[in-house]
Amino acid sequence: MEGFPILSAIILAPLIAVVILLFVQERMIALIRTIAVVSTSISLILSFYLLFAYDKALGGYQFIEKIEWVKSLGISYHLGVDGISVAMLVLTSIVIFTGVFVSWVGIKHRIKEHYIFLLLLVAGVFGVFASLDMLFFFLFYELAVIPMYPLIGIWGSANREYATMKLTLYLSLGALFALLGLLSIYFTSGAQTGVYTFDMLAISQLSFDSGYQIKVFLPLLIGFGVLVPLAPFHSWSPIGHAAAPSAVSMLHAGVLMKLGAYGIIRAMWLVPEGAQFWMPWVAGFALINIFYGGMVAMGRKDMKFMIGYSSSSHMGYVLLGLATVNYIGVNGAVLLMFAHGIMTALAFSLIGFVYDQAHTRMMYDFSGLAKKLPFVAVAFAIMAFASSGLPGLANFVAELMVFIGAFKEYPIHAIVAVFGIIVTATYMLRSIRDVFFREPQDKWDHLKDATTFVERLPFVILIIVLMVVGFYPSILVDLINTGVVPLVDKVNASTLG
Amino acid sequence: MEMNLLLAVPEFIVLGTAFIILVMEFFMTGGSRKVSAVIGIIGSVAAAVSLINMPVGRALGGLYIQDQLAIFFKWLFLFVTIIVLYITMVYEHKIERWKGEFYSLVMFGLSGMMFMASSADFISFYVSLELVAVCLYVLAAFNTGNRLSVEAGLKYLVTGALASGFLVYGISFIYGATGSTGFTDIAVALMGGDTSIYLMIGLAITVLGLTFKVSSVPFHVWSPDVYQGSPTPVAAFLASASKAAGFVVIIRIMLSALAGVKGEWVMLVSLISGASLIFGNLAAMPQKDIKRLIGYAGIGSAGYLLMAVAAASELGTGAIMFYMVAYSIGILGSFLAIVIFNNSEGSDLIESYAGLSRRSPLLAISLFIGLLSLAGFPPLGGFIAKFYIFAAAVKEGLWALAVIGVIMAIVSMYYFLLVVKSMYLRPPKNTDPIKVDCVSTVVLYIANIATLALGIYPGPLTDWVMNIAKLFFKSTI
Amino acid sequence: MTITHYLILSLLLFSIGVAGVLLRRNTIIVLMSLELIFNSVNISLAAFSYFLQSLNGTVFVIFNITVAAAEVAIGLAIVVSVYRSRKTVNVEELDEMRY
Amino acid sequence: MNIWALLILPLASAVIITLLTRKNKDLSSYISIGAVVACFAIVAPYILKMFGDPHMHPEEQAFIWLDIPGLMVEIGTLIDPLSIVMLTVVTFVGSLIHIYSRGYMHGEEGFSRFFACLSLFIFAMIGIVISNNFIMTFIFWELVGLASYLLIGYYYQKPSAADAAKKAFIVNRVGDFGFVLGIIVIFYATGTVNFAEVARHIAAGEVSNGTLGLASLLIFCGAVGKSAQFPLHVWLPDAMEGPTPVSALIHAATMVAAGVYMLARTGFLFAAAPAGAMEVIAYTGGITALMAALLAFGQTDIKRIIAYSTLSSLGYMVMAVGVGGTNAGMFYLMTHAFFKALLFLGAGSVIHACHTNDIWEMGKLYPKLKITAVTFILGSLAMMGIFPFSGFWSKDEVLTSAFTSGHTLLFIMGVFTAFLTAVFMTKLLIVTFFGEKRYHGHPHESPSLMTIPLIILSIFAVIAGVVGIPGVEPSFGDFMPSFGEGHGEHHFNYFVAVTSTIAVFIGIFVGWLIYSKKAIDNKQLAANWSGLYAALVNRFYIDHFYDTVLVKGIYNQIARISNYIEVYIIINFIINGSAYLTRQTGKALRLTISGQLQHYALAMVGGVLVIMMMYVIL
Amino acid sequence: MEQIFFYIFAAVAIISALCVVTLRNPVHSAFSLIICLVQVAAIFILLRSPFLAVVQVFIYVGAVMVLFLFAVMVLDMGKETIREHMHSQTIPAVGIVVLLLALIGWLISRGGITAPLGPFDEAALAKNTEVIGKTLFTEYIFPFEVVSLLLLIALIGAVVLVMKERPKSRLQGPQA
Repeated sequence: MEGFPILSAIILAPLIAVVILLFVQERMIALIRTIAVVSTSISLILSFYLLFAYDKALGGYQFIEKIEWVKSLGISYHLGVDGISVAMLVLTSIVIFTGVFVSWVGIKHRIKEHYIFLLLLVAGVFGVFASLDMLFFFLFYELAVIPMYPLIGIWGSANREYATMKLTLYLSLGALFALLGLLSIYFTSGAQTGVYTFDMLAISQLSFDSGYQIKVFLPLLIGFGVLVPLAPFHSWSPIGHAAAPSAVSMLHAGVLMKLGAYGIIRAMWLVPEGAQFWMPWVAGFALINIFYGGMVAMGRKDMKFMIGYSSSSHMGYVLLGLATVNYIGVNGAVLLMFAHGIMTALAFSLIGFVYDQAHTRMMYDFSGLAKKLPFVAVAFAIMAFASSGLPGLANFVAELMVFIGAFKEYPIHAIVAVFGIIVTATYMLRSIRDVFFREPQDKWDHLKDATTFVERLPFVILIIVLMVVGFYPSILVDLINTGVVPLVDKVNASTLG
Repeated sequence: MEMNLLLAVPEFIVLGTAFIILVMEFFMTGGSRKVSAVIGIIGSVAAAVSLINMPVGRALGGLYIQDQLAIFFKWLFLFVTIIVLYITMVYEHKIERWKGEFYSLVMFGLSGMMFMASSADFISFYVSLELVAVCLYVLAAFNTGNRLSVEAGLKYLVTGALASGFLVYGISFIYGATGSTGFTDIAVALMGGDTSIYLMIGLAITVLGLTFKVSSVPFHVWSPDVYQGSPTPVAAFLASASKAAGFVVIIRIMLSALAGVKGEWVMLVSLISGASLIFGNLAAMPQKDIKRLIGYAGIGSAGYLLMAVAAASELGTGAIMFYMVAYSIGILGSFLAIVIFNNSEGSDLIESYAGLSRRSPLLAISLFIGLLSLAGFPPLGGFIAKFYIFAAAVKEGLWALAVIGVIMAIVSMYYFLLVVKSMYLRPPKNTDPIKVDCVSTVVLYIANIATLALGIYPGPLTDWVMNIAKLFFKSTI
Repeated sequence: MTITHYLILSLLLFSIGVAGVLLRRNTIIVLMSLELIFNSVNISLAAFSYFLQSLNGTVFVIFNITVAAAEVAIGLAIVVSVYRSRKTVNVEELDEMRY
Repeated sequence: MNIWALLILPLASAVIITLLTRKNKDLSSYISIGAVVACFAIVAPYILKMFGDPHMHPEEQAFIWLDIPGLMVEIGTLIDPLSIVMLTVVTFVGSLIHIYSRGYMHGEEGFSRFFACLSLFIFAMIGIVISNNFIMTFIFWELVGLASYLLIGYYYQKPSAADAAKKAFIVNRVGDFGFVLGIIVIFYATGTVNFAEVARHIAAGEVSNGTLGLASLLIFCGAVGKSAQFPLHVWLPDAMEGPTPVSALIHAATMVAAGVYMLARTGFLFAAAPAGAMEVIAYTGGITALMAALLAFGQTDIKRIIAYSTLSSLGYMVMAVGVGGTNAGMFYLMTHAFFKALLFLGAGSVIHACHTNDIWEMGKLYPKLKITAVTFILGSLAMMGIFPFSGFWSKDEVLTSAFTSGHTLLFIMGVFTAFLTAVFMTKLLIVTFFGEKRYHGHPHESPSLMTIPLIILSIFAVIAGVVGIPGVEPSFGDFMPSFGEGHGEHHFNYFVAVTSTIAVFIGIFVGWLIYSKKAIDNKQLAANWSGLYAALVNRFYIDHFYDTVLVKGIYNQIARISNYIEVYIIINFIINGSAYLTRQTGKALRLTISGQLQHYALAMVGGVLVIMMMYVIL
Repeated sequence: MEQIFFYIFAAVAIISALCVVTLRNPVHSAFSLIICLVQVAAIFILLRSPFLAVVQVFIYVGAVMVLFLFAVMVLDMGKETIREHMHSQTIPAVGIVVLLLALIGWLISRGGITAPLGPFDEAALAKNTEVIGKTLFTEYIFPFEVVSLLLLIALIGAVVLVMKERPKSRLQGPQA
C-alpha cells in the first residue's frame, strides 16, 4: 500500500458515503444502512491497517500527505499520524462502526439524514486526529461539532433542544478560543522565521520565548479544556449525553471529548514551556474533575447523567496523566482516552438500548432486569467494571499508569485520584444493583434482550476491544509510547526561567 | 486634466442600462417588468465583463480612481445587484407600481456604489455616497401603500441625513486640518503623523459618520427597522452591497488617506467595533422576525469588519474583502429563500419557519447554509471570513476585541441556530410542500455551493484578495 | 476675525439643528433642522476654504447645497407619502416597527 | 507441564462455559471441575518436588506485559514452596468444592453461570498465588474480587445478596486504595515491582525506613480489605449471601486468605519494616480475632457464625504475620483452609437438608445427617484446636509466635479468642446437631457427591497438622521463605500449648453448660447483659456506623452537596444565569431600538458624544 | 467693521435657527429658516465667496424653501396640528446636545490653522467665481456628474413616492 493516501481514505470514506446517501431515496432503508456500514468498515479496516503498519521502531509522523491549500497563508492539507493519533483513529473507527449498528437498531425515523450527519461528524473526527495543519485541525473539529446540533436536536430525547444548543455553543466557544491561540502561534512563528505556516510539524521545530509560551498556552488550554470538559466548563457534556440518541452519545463521549485532550496534547507539543508552566494548574483542575465529577455522578439517578458525569470524572484522570508530563503518566492518559472511549461507548449504547424500550433511564424505575435481559446485564456489568478500573479491561492499565505517573509529580493529587476509583466503583455497582439486580418487575416484562446479530454486534465488538486491550495493553501502549516519548522529552527539555 | 473615460466604462454601462430601463417605461404596458430586470442583469453582466482586464489609473479629472480594490468591489456590487435584481423579480408582485423605476433605481444605486469604490476625494466620495443614499431612501419607502415601508423610508432618511450631516461636518474638519480633500493629498499631508486638534475632531466625527453606511454603533439604529420594513430585495441590497460600499470607502479613507495617523483612530475604531459586536449580537437574540434578526446581525457583522479595519493591515483589508464576499453570498441566498417563503406563507416570523425542512428541503438547506455561514460555522465561507478577521486582529494584538469577537460569534451561532431549530427540529404546521421555481432553485444551489466552496477551498479567493490588499497598500505609501 | 469665530458659529447652528432633529415632532420641521445642519457645515467649509486659501471647500459647499436640496426633495416626498398612509406627520406615531 | 496451564485452563473453562456451553449444565460443570482438577494435577508434582527438596530454587518465568520507559510490568510466575503450598490449598480444596457444588447447586437456574464464575475465581486465585510481581498480584487481586462479587451476587434477585455483593466489592476497594498506593510507593522506592528485585533493593538497604514503614502499611491495607480485618471486616459476614460452596471456597479457604498469603509473599518488606508498622499489623489481627469471636455470639445464622469464626481465624493469621511468625500464619492458613472449608461445606449440607440457615430451626440433626455431623464435628474440633487435630498445631504455632516475640497482650487475646471460639463452636454443634428437634420437614443426608468431599476434607482437617509438628521433617517452616532472624524451626512451647488447651476445654465446658446442660440460661444471660448482647447482635454497631455515618452521613452528603453545587450553582446560577443575563441584556439593548425615530437620533448623537468623549479622554 | 457685521449676522442666524426649532407653527419655522439661510449667505460674503452666497440664495431660499412651504401647504399644516410640538425626550436631548456643543466647542477653541496655505489669497479670491466655474467642469467633473445624477434621482424619487398613478403615456394606446 505504498503511496496510497491511507489517511485521506479514512477521512473520505464517510464523506463519500455522505455524498452517495444524498442521492439515495429515503425509503431505501436497507441500502442506506448498508452504505453506512460499508463506509465505516472501510475506515475501520484502514485504521487497523495503520495500527499494524505504523513503524514503531521508526516513530515520529508517518503516512504523511501534504497538499498546498491556501498558499498565501501557508495553509496546507497536511495529514500524518504518530502513535497517539493512530490509537485515536482506531478508537474512532471502532466507535463509529459500532455506532452505525446502534443507530440501525435505535433510529426509526429520518434514517437517511441521521446517517448523513453521523458520517459527517465522524469524518470530522478522523480529520482532527490525522491533521498536522493547525487550521485543518480546527476545521475538522468544527465539522465534527456542527452535525451534533441536528443529531441531538432531531433524534434526541428529553430536553434535546436546550441540550443541543448548549452543546453546540460550548464546543464552538472552546474551539474559537483555541483558534485564537493557534492564530497567535501562527503569527509568532511566522514573525520568527519569516515563513507563515499553519504546519504543526514546522512550528514544533521552533522554540518560542517562554513568556510568550506561557501566555499562549492559556487560550489553548481553556479552548480545548472546554471540550475535555475541564471543570467548571463541563456542564454541556452530561446533558448533551443525556439528550443525544445512543450512537451520538457514544461518539460524543467516546470520541469528541477525546478531541479536547488530544488538542491539549498538541498544544503541549507546540508550546512545551507553556505546558510546563500550566500543568500544575491542569492537575489541580483534573482533581476537581475526578472528585467532583465522581461525586455528582454518585448523586444522579438518571443513568445517562451518571455516565456523563463519570465521563468528566474519567477525563480528569486523562488530564492528570497529561499533567504529569512523564512517560508513564502520559502513556496512561492516552491509553485511558482510548479505553474510556470504548467503555463509554459501550455504556451509552447499552443505556440507549434499554431506554429505547423502556422510555426511562431512572435507576429507581428499574429492578431485576438481569433476568429479562441477561446479555445486556452482562455487557453492562463489564462496562461498569471497566469503568471502575477492573484488571483485564482496558481502563485498569491506563488508570494504573496514570496513578503511577501522577504519584511522582503530584503525590497528593495521586492519592485523591486513587480514592476516586472507590467512588467510581460505588456508583457503578450501585447502578448494577438498582437496575439489573433485585426482584424483577412485571412492568418490564415487555423488554427484549439483545438477541439478533445486529443488536449484539456493537456490544460484542466493544467488549472484545476492552478485553483485548485489558489483557494485553502492549498492543496499544507500544504504539502510543512512540508518540509519547518525544512529546514528554520535548516538554521536559524546556526549562522555565 | 485627463478625462480617460475608458476607465469609467463599467459605470457608463450601468448608467446606460438604468436609463434604458427608465426610457422603456414609456413603452411598457401591463403589470410585469421582468424584462427590465433582465435588461438590468444583462447590463450588469456587461459591466462586469468590461471590468475584465480593466487598466488602472485615474480618470474624470483625477477624482476618479480605478484600481484593483475598486475593481474587486465593483465586481462584488455587480454580482450582488444581479442577484438582487433576480430577487426583485421573484418579489415583483409585491411592488404595487413603478416597477420599472424600481429596477432603474437599483441600477442607479449600483452606479453610485461603483462611484464610491472609485472615489479618490472626499467630495466625490460624499456625492457618490449621497447618490446611493438617495436611491436607497426611495427604494426603502418604495411600497408607499405599505405602512412599514414608508415608516422604514422615513426613518432611513432622517437618520441617514443626520449621519450625513455629521460625516460632512467631520470631513470639513479634516479638510481644515490638512487643507485638501483628495485622499492622496491628505495622506501626504498626514505622512508626518503629527496631529492637530482639527484633525482629531474631524477624524472622530468622520469615522462616526461613516458608521451609518455600514450600520455599526452608534449609527446602527436604523438598520433593524429598515431591514424589516423595506421591500425585501432592498433589505438584501442594503445588507450586502451598501455595506460593502461603506467598507470600500472606509478602507480608502482609513487605510490610505488617514493611514498616517493610524495611532489616533485604531482605538476609536476598536471601540466602535466592540460596541457593535456586543450590541448587534446581543440584541439579535430575542428577535422574532427573520429580516429584523438579520438586521441586528448585520450590526454585529459590521463589528467584525471594523475589527479588521482596526487591525489596519494588509491581512485586515484582505479579510474585509473576503468577508464581504462570503457575507453577501450568505445574505443573498438567505434573502432569496426568505422572499420565496414569504411569497408562499406571507410571513417573516421565525416561528412560521417551523418544519420547513419537511416542506421544502431546498429552502431549509439554503437558509441553513446561508445563516450558518453568517454565524461563521466552518466549513462555510463565513467561517473563513471570520477566521481571517480574527487572524488580522490577533496579528495586531487586538486581544480584547478578538475575545469579544469570539464570544459574540457564539452568541450569533445561538440566534441563527434558533432559526435552524425552527426549520429542522420543530414539526411543521401544515405539510404542503413549498414550490420553488427552477431558476430560483438554480440560484439557491449556486449560492449554497459558493458558500461551501468558499469554506472548503478558499485559496483562490484569498490569494486574490491578499494580492489586491498588497497592491493597495503599496500604492498608498 | 479668526476661524474660531466661524467655527463656533457653525457649531452653534449645527447643535441647534441637531436639537431640532431630536426634539420636534413635526417631520417637516425635522427636515428643516436637517437643513440647518447642512448649512452649518457649509459655513465651516467656507470658513476653512477662506482661511486655508484653498478652493476645495468652496466647491464642496456647492455640492453640499445641491445634495441637501436633493435630500429635502426626497424627504418631503416621503413625508407626503407618510401623511397619505397615516394621516399624520407626527414622528412619534411612526413606531410600528420597534425592538 | 507448563505452568501457564494453571492460568489458562480455568480461564478457558470460564470462557467456554460463558460462550458455548451455557445451555448444557452438566457439560459446563464437568468442564469447570475438569479444569480445576487438572490444575491440581499440575500442582501435584511440584508438591512432591517440594517435599523432596524443601529449599528448592524458586522457578520464575515471565513475559513482558507492558513496557514503557520507566515502567516494565511482567506477567510472570514464581514457583517456590510458599506458592506451592498455597497452590495446593487452592487447587485441592477448590477441586473438592467444585465437586461438592455439583451436588449442592443441583437444579439451580444459574448452574452454568455458577461454574463459570468458580472457574474465573480459580483462575484469578492461581494468578495471585503464582504472581511474581506486585502489579500482577494486584491485577489478580482485583479479579478475585470480581469473582467474589459475582458469586456473592449469585442470587441477584435477592436484594440482600445484591447489596452484599456490592458491599464486598466496595469495601475491598477501600483496602485496594492503600494497596495501589503501596505498590506505587514501592515502585518509586526501588524502581521495580518484581518481588525478587524489590527484595534485593530492600536487602541492599536502598530504601529508607520511613518509606518501608509507609509501604508496608499501605500494602497491608490491601490485606485488611481482602482478608477482612478490622475495620474493613464488615463485608465478610454479608458475603454469606452467596451459595455455601462459595463461602467455603472463597470466603473461607482461599480468597480471604489471599491477604495473608500476600503478606507472606511480601514478607521481605515486612521483615525490613520498622517495628511500629508490624505492631499495627499484629494488633489489627489480634483485635479482629477477638472481636470476631465475640460477634459470633450474636448470630443465629449458621453460615454467619462460621463466617465470624473465619474472621477470627484470619485475625489470627494476620496477628501471626504481625508478630513475625509468617510461617505460623501460613501454616494456620493451610489448616484453616481444610477445616473451614469442611465446616462451610458441612453447613451447606445441613442447609441443603433443612432449607434454612437459622440454627435455632435445626437441632437434633445428628441422627438424620450422620456423615455431615461427624465430619462437621471433626472440623469443629480442628477449629477449636484440640490435640491432635490440625488446628491444634497451627494455633499453637501462632500463639507461640506471639508469646515468644514478647507480645504478651496479644497472646492473652489469642488465648481468650481460643476460649470464645470453643464456646461458640460448642454452641453451634449442640444447637445444630443435638438438643431438641426444632427442624421442619424431613431432612435427609446429602448425596454422595457432597459427602465425599466432606469426608476427604475431614481427613485433612485432622491430619494436615502433621507437617507442622515439630520434629517432623521436612517441616512446614522449611517451605517458607526466611527473612531475617530465626525462622524455619518450630519452637514447641509447652506453656503455650497447655494454656491454650485449657482455655479450649474451659470453653467447651462453658458451652456445654449453657447450651446442653442449660445450667446457665442463655436467655437470662442475654437479658442480664442486654447492652452487650445488643452490641453483639448489631455487630458492635460498626456496620451501623459505616452505613449511617460514613455512607449516609458523609459520602452521600458530599454527593448531595456536589449535586446541589452542580445543579443550582454551576448550571442554574453560573451557566444558565449567564445565558439568562446575556438574553436579558439583549432584550434590554433592543429596547433602545424603540421604534421612535427621535430616540434613534438621540442614540446616534449620544453615541457620538460618548465615543468622542472617550476618544478625547483616551 | 467686519466684526460687527459678523456678530450681527451670527446673532440673527442663531436666533432664527432657534426659532426654527422652537416655533409652534411650521410656517413660522419655515420663515425663520429663510432668515437663517439668508444670514448664512451673508456670512459667505464675509468669507469672500459671493458665488456661494448667490447659490445659497438661489437654491435654498429660492428652491428648497419653496418646496418646504409647498409641502406645508399641501399637507395643510398652516397651524400646528400636533399639540405637543416638542418630543418627550427634551431634557436628555438638550443635555446631550449641550454637552456635545461644549465638547466640540472646547476642542475648537484650542485649535487653529496648521495646514499649509493654498494659493487663493484675498486677491485671488476676487476671481473666485471664474475659477470655481472652471474647476467644476475640469477637476470636479466627476462629482459634478454624480450630483446631476443625484438630482435626477431625486426627481424620479419624488415622482415615484408622491404620484399615485402613472400618467397614461401618450405613446400608449388608448386601451391599456
